[in-house]
Amino acid sequence: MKKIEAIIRTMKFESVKHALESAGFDSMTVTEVKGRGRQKGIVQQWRGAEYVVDLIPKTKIEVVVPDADVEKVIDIIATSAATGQIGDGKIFIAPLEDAIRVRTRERGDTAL
Amino acid sequence: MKKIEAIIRTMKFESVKHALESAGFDSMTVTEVKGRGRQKGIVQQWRGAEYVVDLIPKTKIEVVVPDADVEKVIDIIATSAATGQIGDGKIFIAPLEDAIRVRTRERGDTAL
Amino acid sequence: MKKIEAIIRTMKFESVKHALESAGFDSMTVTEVKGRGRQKGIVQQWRGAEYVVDLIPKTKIEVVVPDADVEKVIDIIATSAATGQIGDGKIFIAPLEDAIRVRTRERGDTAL
Amino acid sequence: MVNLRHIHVMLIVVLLAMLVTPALAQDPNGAETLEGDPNAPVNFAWTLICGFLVMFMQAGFAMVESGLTRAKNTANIMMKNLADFSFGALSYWAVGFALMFGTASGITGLLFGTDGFFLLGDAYDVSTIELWFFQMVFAATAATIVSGAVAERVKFSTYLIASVAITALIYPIYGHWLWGGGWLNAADFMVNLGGGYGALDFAGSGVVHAIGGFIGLAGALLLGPRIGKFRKDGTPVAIPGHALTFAVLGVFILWFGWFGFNPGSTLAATELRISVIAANTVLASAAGAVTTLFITWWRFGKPDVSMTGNGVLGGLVAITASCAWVSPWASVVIGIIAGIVIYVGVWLLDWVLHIDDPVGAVSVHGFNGAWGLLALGIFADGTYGVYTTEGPLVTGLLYGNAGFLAVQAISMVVNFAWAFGLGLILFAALKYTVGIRVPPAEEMQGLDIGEHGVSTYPNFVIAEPVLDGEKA
Amino acid sequence: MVNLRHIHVMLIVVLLAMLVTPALAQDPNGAETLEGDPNAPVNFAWTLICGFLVMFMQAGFAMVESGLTRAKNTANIMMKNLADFSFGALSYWAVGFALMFGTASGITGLLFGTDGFFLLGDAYDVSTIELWFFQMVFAATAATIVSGAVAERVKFSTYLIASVAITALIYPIYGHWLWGGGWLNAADFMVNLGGGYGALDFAGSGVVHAIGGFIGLAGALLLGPRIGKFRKDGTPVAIPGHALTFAVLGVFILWFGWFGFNPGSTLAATELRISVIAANTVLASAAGAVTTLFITWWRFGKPDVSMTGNGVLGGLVAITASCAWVSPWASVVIGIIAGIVIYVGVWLLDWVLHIDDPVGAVSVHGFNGAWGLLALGIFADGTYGVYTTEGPLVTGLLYGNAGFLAVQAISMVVNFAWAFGLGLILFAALKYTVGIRVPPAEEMQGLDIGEHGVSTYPNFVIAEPVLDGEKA
Amino acid sequence: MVNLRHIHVMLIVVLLAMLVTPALAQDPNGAETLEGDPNAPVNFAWTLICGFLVMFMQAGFAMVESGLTRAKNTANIMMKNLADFSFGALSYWAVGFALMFGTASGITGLLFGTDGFFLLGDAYDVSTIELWFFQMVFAATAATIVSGAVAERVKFSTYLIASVAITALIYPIYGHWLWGGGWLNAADFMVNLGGGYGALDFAGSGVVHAIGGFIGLAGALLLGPRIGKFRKDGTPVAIPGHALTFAVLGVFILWFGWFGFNPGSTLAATELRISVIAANTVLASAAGAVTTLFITWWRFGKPDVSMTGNGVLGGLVAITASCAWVSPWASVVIGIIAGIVIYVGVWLLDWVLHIDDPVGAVSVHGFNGAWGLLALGIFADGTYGVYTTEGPLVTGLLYGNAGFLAVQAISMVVNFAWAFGLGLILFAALKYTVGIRVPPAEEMQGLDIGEHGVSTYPNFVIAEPVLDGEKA
Ligand SMILES: Nc1ncnc2c1ncn2[C@@H]1O[C@H](COP(=O)(O)OP(=O)(O)O)[C@@H](O)[C@H]1O
Ligand SMILES: Nc1ncnc2c1ncn2[C@@H]1O[C@H](COP(=O)(O)OP(=O)(O)O)[C@@H](O)[C@H]1O
Ligand SMILES: Nc1ncnc2c1ncn2[C@@H]1O[C@H](COP(=O)(O)OP(=O)(O)O)[C@@H](O)[C@H]1O
Repeated sequence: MKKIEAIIRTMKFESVKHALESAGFDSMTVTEVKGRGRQKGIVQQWRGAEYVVDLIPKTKIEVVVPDADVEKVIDIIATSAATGQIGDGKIFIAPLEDAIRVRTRERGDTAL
Repeated sequence: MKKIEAIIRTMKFESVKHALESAGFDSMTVTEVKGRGRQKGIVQQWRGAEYVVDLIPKTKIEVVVPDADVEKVIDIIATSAATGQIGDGKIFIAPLEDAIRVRTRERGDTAL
Repeated sequence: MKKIEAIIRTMKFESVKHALESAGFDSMTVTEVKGRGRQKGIVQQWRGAEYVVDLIPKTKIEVVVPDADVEKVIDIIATSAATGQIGDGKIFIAPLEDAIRVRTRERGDTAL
Repeated sequence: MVNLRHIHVMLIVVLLAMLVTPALAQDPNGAETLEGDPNAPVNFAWTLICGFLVMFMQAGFAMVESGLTRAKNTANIMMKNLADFSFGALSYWAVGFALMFGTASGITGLLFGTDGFFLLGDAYDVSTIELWFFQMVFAATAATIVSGAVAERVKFSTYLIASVAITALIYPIYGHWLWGGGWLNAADFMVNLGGGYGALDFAGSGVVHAIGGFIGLAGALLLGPRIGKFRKDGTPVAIPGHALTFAVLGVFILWFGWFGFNPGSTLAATELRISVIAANTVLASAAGAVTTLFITWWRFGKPDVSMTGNGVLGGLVAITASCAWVSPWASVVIGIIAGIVIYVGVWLLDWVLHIDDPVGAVSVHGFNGAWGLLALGIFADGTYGVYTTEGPLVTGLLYGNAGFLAVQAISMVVNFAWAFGLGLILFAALKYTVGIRVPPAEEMQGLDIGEHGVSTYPNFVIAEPVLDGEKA
Repeated sequence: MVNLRHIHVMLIVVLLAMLVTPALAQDPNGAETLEGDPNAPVNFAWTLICGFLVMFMQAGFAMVESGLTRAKNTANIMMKNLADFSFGALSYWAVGFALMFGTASGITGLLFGTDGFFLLGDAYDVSTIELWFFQMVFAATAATIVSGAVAERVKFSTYLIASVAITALIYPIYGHWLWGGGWLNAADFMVNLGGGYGALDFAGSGVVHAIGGFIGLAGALLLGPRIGKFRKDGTPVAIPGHALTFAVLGVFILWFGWFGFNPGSTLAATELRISVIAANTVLASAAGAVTTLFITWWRFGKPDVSMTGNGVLGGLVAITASCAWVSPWASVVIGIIAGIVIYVGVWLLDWVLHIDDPVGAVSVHGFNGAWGLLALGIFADGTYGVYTTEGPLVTGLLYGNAGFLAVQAISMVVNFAWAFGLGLILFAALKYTVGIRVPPAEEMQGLDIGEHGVSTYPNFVIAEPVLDGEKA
Repeated sequence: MVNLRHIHVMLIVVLLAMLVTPALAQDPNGAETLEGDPNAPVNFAWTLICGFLVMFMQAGFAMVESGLTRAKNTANIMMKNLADFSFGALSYWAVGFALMFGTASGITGLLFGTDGFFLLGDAYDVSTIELWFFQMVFAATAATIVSGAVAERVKFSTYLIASVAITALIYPIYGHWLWGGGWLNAADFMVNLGGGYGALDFAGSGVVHAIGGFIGLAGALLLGPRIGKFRKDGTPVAIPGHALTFAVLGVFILWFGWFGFNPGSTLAATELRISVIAANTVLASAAGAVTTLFITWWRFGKPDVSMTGNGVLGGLVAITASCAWVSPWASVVIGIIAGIVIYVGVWLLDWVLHIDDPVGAVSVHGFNGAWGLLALGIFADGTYGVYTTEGPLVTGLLYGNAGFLAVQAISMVVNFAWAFGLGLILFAALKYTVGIRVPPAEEMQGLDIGEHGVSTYPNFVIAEPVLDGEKA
């Protein structure tokens, strides 16, 4: 079981969600984050002083899947989140040891 | 050392927190997230158009504990977060390699 | 490849960010969280009733780095986030199996 | 029997408008009224503009109430405020005004009026409608006060019914007793006891505010507290409001509108006493604010913002009955006591009675409304008459007229009995028929979703603060 | 040819001010005006204070518009509202007022005025400037209505140009036809058909609101819908506004300001009809709100807050033309129909025409403005004359004057043709030259960053709700 | 020696009220005043309603100040605004009014007044109290201006002391010099130099705004900048405000209230010049907004919202001194220059003086207040006299009276010296006794927690934007 954690453009979120859905990956957890990678900040101004908001609002999607589905999910996200411009984001793959469904106490892959 | 990451109903948070507290697990990190699993979205309306908010506000609790305590914490959360209805949430268990307390630079289980 | 997850004082964030930057670690993901460890809550009042906001707003920084850089980053964060008072925060080290840059599909350390 | 000399001047306005035009029973375009009274333009302009300011207080109530409650209930609160003004205007047009200011002879006239429904017939007259407009915005104020006390748990549909009952029946009948020639003001025994005039209430500490506040008290009592408001041992838990910015903006809007409420209640700019009324209004409110600020600083260690806002409003409510009849220094005293009443009132409800009044409506409008009625009986200084510069001039206890304080005390007791009593009956009747409270799950999730299917702040990440409720 | 007897009273005010002072063509300090008219102070005070209230409606428009749109565009919306009042005041000073109320003889005078530019020369006169002030705040209102219909996608620079064109040209010329002695009001054939008076519009259902609403319709049409507003099959997708608190606060502010708008349009407190006007204004709006509340409850299952707010405004717009000429019960009827018009209008744009009007400006101001013109032709009850208590008294269909309804229908059609037509030309001209819409990437990111380089809420974590758009 | 002919009309009002009633030294109910002056009702109504609008500006100040600062300090800012109006009303009642408008003979009378404390004795009079009310809301305005300049770091307790000192002493004494018969306005040498009248300031560009702005400058200077406002090399860092929606709402509220401020300062609707005053007020503010909009567009690449809001306010402040004495075109010019002053002022403080004024109070009220005094000396066109249509008519440089510009320049210098000087003394005295600044840790965490133990927005996830401060 792996946790796939993707940090994507907020405005691409809708299409990533749809792409995952269509492939049967309905479950996910989403967080509003701010981030910085290669992408430069946005220049803003306040009463004449320019400043760089150098952490850009991004959306983090976490999807937990059985090992077998990992590559599929990576591919779906990478495809649907891409614009080709700097700032498209990253996907991280982390190992998980177990998952528990609170309602039923099922564990392991069946809990996903 | 493991990180226990539970995604629960926002309105159950208070009771989970108290349950953890009572068992001596005071430390935690909490994030407002939105999520989707088996639970259907909430139908809302805006000027006559109905729409589904299909990512429901949830609360994510992260608790890092020594290996020995993992099952205990899982049990506490699963018990106190449950309503028996769809949408009760999930608990994920991830391995952690180390923890450092910033103030003292203690490491490992003693840093928790 | 490791994920370094630091939960620090919100008001120390600026200096942590600068310290990481100076050492060449530009990339990061930041989330507003609330947390509790050893630090007591803040006593507030509302119309005469005192209450404790016992989860204090904190900032979570996630930085993914190759294994070789882990200790360096821990040191930078621990140094720049410290005040010596209770509530300075924690750093957790988690294993990651892979990283993918969405734009280029590069994988592994080169994707960071 | 009605002692005609003492009937409230407002009634006189109506009567005059009808009497001076014997050929035509009404004057819908105003030509004859103007001919009969060259001061009519300035008095109409004054009364209407002041009425507009009172109408704007609705925005203030909406802001205070939403600011002091949680984000998940905000749309519901805004909707309640939109609705109670709208339903209130229509109810007062259909029924309320006729009961309050209609004419009726004999005993009936001491209890309620019986003509002017739907502003039909003779009521289609510029003077009558001027009075209607000013009184309608007052009626809507009484209704909207209740909204705050029952916030965050009342069913929207039931709230609408209660709101209509208030503006159509409960408020106007009591209002008739004070302002429409009814018994509290005009019955012989009251006039004799008062020393030439019965119970008075210049702009409605009692008629508007205490009525609203005590109906709200009944509602809050029968609804029960919000989930989580009290621990099992009865100690109150703080449920912080979602935006003090809105709450204080609301206080400022109400403060502004109150200058229509009080000075406008002369219904005439030819009563130059309006300047004193305005000054008394601001002095009492300032004193109320300063007092609450210092009390909360002393008791809680830090000055409390939302309570200080309540202190402003408490001072305003308290001075409303007496603003035309007392001097500036007395207004300051009345305001100081109002600030104390706020503090004690909030404490009483929270710690002793365990009644959950999310915005402090009962203390602000109920308790201070009652205090305002008494204060008039104490401080009236004999410089001004009954809505006129002519005698009898109104004097209170400090100026040798203890009887008038007695009259005011009777008025206060009747006010409480009527408002709280009918409030209990109304909410109990609703509770055991249609139900008055949303289900617990809806309350937890918020009334915005439950009652209106909408989120007020969809572009913001919303969180509830995690409270421990007990001092560390 | 102009039938002088029927020229709009406002023009008369101007003329009088000029005529009564033959030695001095103007009276910039008011001494002579005062001597000539002892009622001038109360009328000036009334008109100016009402004008101040109308000015404050700008805040209401800004709040409604920002509350009903997304957080990422809020600064842009506030800026548009600051700008259109500022540019509007200057354009109306430089050009608009002269076209609207300037004098001109013969045929030209039926079309537009030709003097008074920059308030220079004879226009430097207390009466003329009083009129200018009151009319300027009206002109700015017409302009700001458009802002809502084109929100969340229009280029700021282009918006400024459109705004100036509206207050300098489109609005004043049409306004002249109704209020400045132009053909709709004063041409012989209109006067004859109307039975003694041509087309009327007491405070501007047509002149201000429908003009603004239909220009907005043209703008929204040519801009196209916001990204994501309609699915490929044309079904609309909800794009919830970011803060209903602001939206409803805005409704209350507009409601308050409307009491300047309607009663103030007598330009004289000596017209005691102002009380009836105020009452009609509140009754129609309350009826509009209640109607929309119940319709949405019935159709959507739950009462809708933002639509109910629109219901208030729709009732206000609809009564604006007729507020001085109808009776209270008729106002309620007019308001009920206004509420229905709101519901049908929003549905029509969303589901049939697929035009994206984020805040409902077209239904509130356009459709209800048109309804208001007709309603006057139906319900005018013959109790009041043309801005005066003297005859001819204005009567409509229900009181036997079908001709006047015909006149009003003509006025309505002309209004639509002028506003929508010129609106199309204006926005088309801009579209094919400077461009009217921000690039898609900017629209997605928000106009705050794109147009002004700023975030409205930098201290809040901002999120867009994740919508599915179809019922589960 | 006082030249009685030139004493400010406001004083005359007071005196008259006292003189026309020789038998009774005061008229607390207004009957005699009414008998003596049939225009009293319209003038009272006008003055009071305008005063209500000015009172409402408090809400505007609270909104602008909170909108332009961070969410963690919002409750503190709202509380400061509640408190300064409340403490201000009481101080002005107790002390300020007597110093400003009390009578005193000889040299003392040129410096300050000595009777009317607590509105006791003869001051219990409808005319005196009318004047008190209108002047009290002005005094509170001066105090609240300071709040913005010292925001986000001043200790609440100390702020209260400063606020009382301003409304009780600093403001009224300077006010006496201009409006109470003091030396700037009435000393022989000033009157002679001015050509028949001494220094003038119609509604308070100097008396209210520059006084407030320059005291604020002193406060901001002695407090030092907020943590993080300037880099080590002195370059300013942007600290964006938390809600432009509130800031612009505040601008609209202030704009609205200003129509009470300026036209109301005639204290009489019988001065028909009020229409010109209203028009000048709106034209200058519009010109200020448009100018700032274009300057920021040109300099920063995009039009800046908060600066444009300041442009509105700068135009309003600048026209305040001269609004009754200049023509519309001159108002536009004054407004344009005011917009430039805003831009230059903000730049000066940020980049040259390194003084941290979070909301632009110094540029808006201080610099433009000073400009307003000069502008009067330049553009006064001789159409209107000293608060009366009778002569001497006021003319400035462009109309041949260079002496009057000199008088105004003196007035401006004295204004700056008095306000900035006493401001320095006041804040220095506080700094070295009770302390004026919260500890750094409290400032970082926010004054809401530190001073009031509360969070303004507990239901929202709060974040500070992460700024780099230097262009990428
Ligand atoms: N090494 C990293 N550690 C943590 N988060 C990262 C890392 N690299 C990127 N991110 C996150 O991913 C987001 C997008 O990355 P960015 O580098 O801007 O895109 P790209 O990969 O196209 O260059 C960043 O805003 C940040 O939130
Ligand atoms: N596979 C998953 N990956 C990531 N998050 C998940 C996953 N499954 C569930 N979640 C999170 O858990 C929350 C609750 O899950 P849900 O399926 O609705 O409850 P239940 O387990 O009772 O069916 C979701 O809203 C989502 O945030
Ligand atoms: N065991 C833990 N699991 C999850 N989060 C933790 C844990 N311990 C600490 N945290 C997070 O770290 C933050 C700071 O920890 P705290 O204990 O207050 O500081 P210190 O280490 O100085 O005592 C907490 O607010 C919480 O968010």
